[in-house]
Amino acid sequence: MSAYTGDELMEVNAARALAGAKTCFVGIGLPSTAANLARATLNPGLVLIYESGTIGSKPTRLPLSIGDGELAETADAVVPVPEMFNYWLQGGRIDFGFLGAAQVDRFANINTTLVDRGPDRPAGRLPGAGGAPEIAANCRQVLMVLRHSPRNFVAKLDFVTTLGHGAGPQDRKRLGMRGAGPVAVITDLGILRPDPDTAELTLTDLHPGVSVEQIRQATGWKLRTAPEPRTTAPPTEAELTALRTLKSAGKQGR
Amino acid sequence: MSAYTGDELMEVNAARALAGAKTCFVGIGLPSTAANLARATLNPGLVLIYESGTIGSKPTRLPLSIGDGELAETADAVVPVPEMFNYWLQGGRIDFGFLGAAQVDRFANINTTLVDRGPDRPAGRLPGAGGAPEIAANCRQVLMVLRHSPRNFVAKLDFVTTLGHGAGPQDRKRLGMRGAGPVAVITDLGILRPDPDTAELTLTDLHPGVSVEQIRQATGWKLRTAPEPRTTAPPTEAELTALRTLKSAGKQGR
Amino acid sequence: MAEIRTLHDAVADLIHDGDTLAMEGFTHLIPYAAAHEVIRQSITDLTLVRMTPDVIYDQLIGAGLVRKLVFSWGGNPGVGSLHRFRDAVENGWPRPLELDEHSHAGMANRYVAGASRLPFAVLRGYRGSDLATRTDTVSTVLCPFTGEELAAVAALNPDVTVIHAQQADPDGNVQMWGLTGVQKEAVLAADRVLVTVEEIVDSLVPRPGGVVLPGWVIDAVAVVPGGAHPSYASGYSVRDNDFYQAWDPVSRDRETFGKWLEETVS
Amino acid sequence: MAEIRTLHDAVADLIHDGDTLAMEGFTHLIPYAAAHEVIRQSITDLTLVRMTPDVIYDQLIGAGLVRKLVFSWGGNPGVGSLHRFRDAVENGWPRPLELDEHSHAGMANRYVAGASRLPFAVLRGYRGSDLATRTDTVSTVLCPFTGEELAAVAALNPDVTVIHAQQADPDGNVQMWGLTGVQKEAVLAADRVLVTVEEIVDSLVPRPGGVVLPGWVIDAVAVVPGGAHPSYASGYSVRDNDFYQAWDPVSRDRETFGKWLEETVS
Repeated sequence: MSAYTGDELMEVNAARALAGAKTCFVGIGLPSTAANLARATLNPGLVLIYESGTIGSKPTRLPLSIGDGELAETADAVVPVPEMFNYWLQGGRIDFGFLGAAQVDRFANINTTLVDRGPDRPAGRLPGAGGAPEIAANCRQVLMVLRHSPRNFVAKLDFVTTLGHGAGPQDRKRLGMRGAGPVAVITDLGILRPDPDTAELTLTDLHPGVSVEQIRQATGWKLRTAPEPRTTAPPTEAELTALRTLKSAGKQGR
Repeated sequence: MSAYTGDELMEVNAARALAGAKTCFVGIGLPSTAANLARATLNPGLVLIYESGTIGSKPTRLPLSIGDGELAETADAVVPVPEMFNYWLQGGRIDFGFLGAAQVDRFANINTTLVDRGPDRPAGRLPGAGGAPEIAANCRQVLMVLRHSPRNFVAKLDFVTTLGHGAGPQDRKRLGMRGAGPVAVITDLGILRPDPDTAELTLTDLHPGVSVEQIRQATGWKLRTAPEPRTTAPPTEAELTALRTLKSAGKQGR
Repeated sequence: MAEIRTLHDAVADLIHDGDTLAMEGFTHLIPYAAAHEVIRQSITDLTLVRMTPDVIYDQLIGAGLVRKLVFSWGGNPGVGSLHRFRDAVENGWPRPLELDEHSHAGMANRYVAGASRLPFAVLRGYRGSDLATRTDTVSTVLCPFTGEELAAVAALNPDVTVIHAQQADPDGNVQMWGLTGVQKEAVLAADRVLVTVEEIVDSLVPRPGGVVLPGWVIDAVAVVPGGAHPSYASGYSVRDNDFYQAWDPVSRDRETFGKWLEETVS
Repeated sequence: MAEIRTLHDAVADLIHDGDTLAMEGFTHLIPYAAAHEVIRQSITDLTLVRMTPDVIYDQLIGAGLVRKLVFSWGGNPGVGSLHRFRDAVENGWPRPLELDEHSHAGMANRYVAGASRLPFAVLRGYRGSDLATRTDTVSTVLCPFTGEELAAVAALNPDVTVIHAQQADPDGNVQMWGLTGVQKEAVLAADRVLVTVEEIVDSLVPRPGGVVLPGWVIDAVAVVPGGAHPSYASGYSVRDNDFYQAWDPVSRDRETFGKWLEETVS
């Protein structure tokens, strides 16, 4: 068995979360890596949808941007951006939305807009919302993938760009949101899932060799742990090979 | 000079009304005949737009329906029907709307929905609105073409399908309509135009050989006449040839 | 994912008595064969939706299967009246026909709202028209920014939409081209979708003007060459204008129509 | 009808100080050459509109020409931050930058409303997000049929929209294909339109996925082969991903950026 990195653990487990998914609205970066790895391994029929307008893209290498030519050339259909957001995303056609984040809080709310850097410095500017608010609102379920650190997993967001579960299980219903919201946050240390009763993110899975204490240290709030957290299966040789092939093809493609 | 029919007078004068027009939203039937004749004679650059989604159709024969294949095959662009109505028509892109009518009243309001056939009979059912209400609302100007008879030119519509000038010059403004509304009604006897002060349809042009009295007899309200009504120029040989060629090609095409 | 099925089985499984059914196609690609299968299976009490209920709906209405019609222009294009439609509206024969009547712009936007899963759409329309006084699916909204009043139309979400397209691939992905009207919206607004196609091809080659609908938004595909006749499928057939002309005398008389129905459809 | 003009003359005539300017293209077909001409002509006090103000707007912002940015995602796609954008927002350098910030769905619908000449559009969006609290172009409307509350966004109608396309014909009709993003809406929403193209061809041959804009909705067409670089024009070039990577160090430092601007654009 090859050695593997924390990032690879994260990417492999993010891909596994798409087992059985039919359609996935894919953000660029880690979500795109995960979704393409899922297609290359356990879910070859997965329909990848990018906000640039491509439905059913089958890239052979990781795209650098959501508008790389290969995404359009290999797609089943290319549609205008307004149609993508109105008919396909808002139309409730898409199983999973896959998002990254700069900050996430205990209810899986997301900040990608700005970070407070203390009283003497201006807030740090991030890219902003992109498609995330409506992806999180309108996909049937939402997956998130990001690296685990106290800087990313914070007690209070500096800005709520995208609603996850608000302040508890009633909030999505109260706001009339139709999708179930975030169902898993996959990191380089483990997997957090919302508690069915409180919607609070709870540690349910640790990656091999990671301790509960280590994850608590990397989380900016007092993280709750499931009664018997599981350990994720180590990456298989096939998963690692597929992942590394995708990535090196992506680099060569540049 | 050939002999010509009343219908041909109507069609030739309807085509002439498109001199200088850039774009025309074309209803099927007489409006389509007029618009295609305009392209074949005095306005070869006229852009014909059909509600089936074709922009810049250049049919060589009169289409039987707004969805004939030739309209799409010869078009500069074919767009979905919602786009046609929202971006192109409602977007205020189109100079002239060209409409037919079953009934028209003195303010150029239009009925294409139903006709009262007396107390003992059910109302006679007509096709309905189609694109007309929004064509009349959103084109910069509206032309109408229909045969002149007391049955068609009525004191009171049985149903207002499409607003022309309402009950006078203020009504379009009050309703926030952006186009100028009907500017001419071309018939087999002459041409009526709204009075600039009252918006009431007024006889401004007679076709050759037609008397004011004859038109009054064919109009269901007390028709006002411009101080010095003009006489339209007789159809030229070129106009008649073009018209008859279009029509016979249309018949052969069936 | 779309299943490739026989027309009989697809219609039997997807279309039920009492359904709201949209059969779209703007002059081009009208799904006549599917309508005839509905007649053969006597699926009834339908609410039919269609911008231009031309001859296809004249046949369904004359066959007595229709309770209500949602539409914006009901004529035989380029020919004249729809006599079976008129007979139902004017005389209640063979049964009364309830109407929900709109303009084309209104109907198109009702489908757009349906496909977008919004409850309504906004347009500049219906102003000064008596249409709005006879339906409960037209209202108004105020722009929250300018205060301007605009028309609102209620979303259309048919139980079933049926369209005809040129091609499908073995996975049930569909491509149509030429005039594609409001078909994408009608498909995406519906709960269930049946597509009849001219043929199944090994794989769809993108065409100029082509609209591709992925198989996962379609329930069933049925291969019915010529399934749009007397309408047409660009690249496969031309519009049978003679049929539309000939329909006028056939449909004018109840008995002649009945004979046509018996001989041609059943 | 579109006039075929030089890029210099078209930009000089169509884009003015203080304009609201949209340069669209979703990763593909981004009109970089036109942006550089704006920099050369020092057209300033601009309100820039764009869903994804990536490197093209980083350059205009860094050049000090931009007063306000209307957008939904401001990053260097696949690479990281836009440093000139960040410097303007965080430090007001070279001048303060006002923001009107949205989601992609909101921006797309703002263009749709603009192209439709409606004052607003309706969507299921912005719920629970702080975005709505910081802009006056997001509000709510109630559905007049169901009572449901939905988000409303104000229409976007730029003074000028600039896009890049593959081909025009001598009459200024334009065809683009591949990812066509929100360009049709941005064009139809604007008062004035400039299209840069890879080439003029004798006549446009319809392409799969082709979007044709008739010349009568365009003011000027300028022939600028490679005018989308480092973005790309499908069929003519590929995305220069190395440029996007290399932009990071160039833009990180004010002086390095200034040197780049002087050497490359001026």
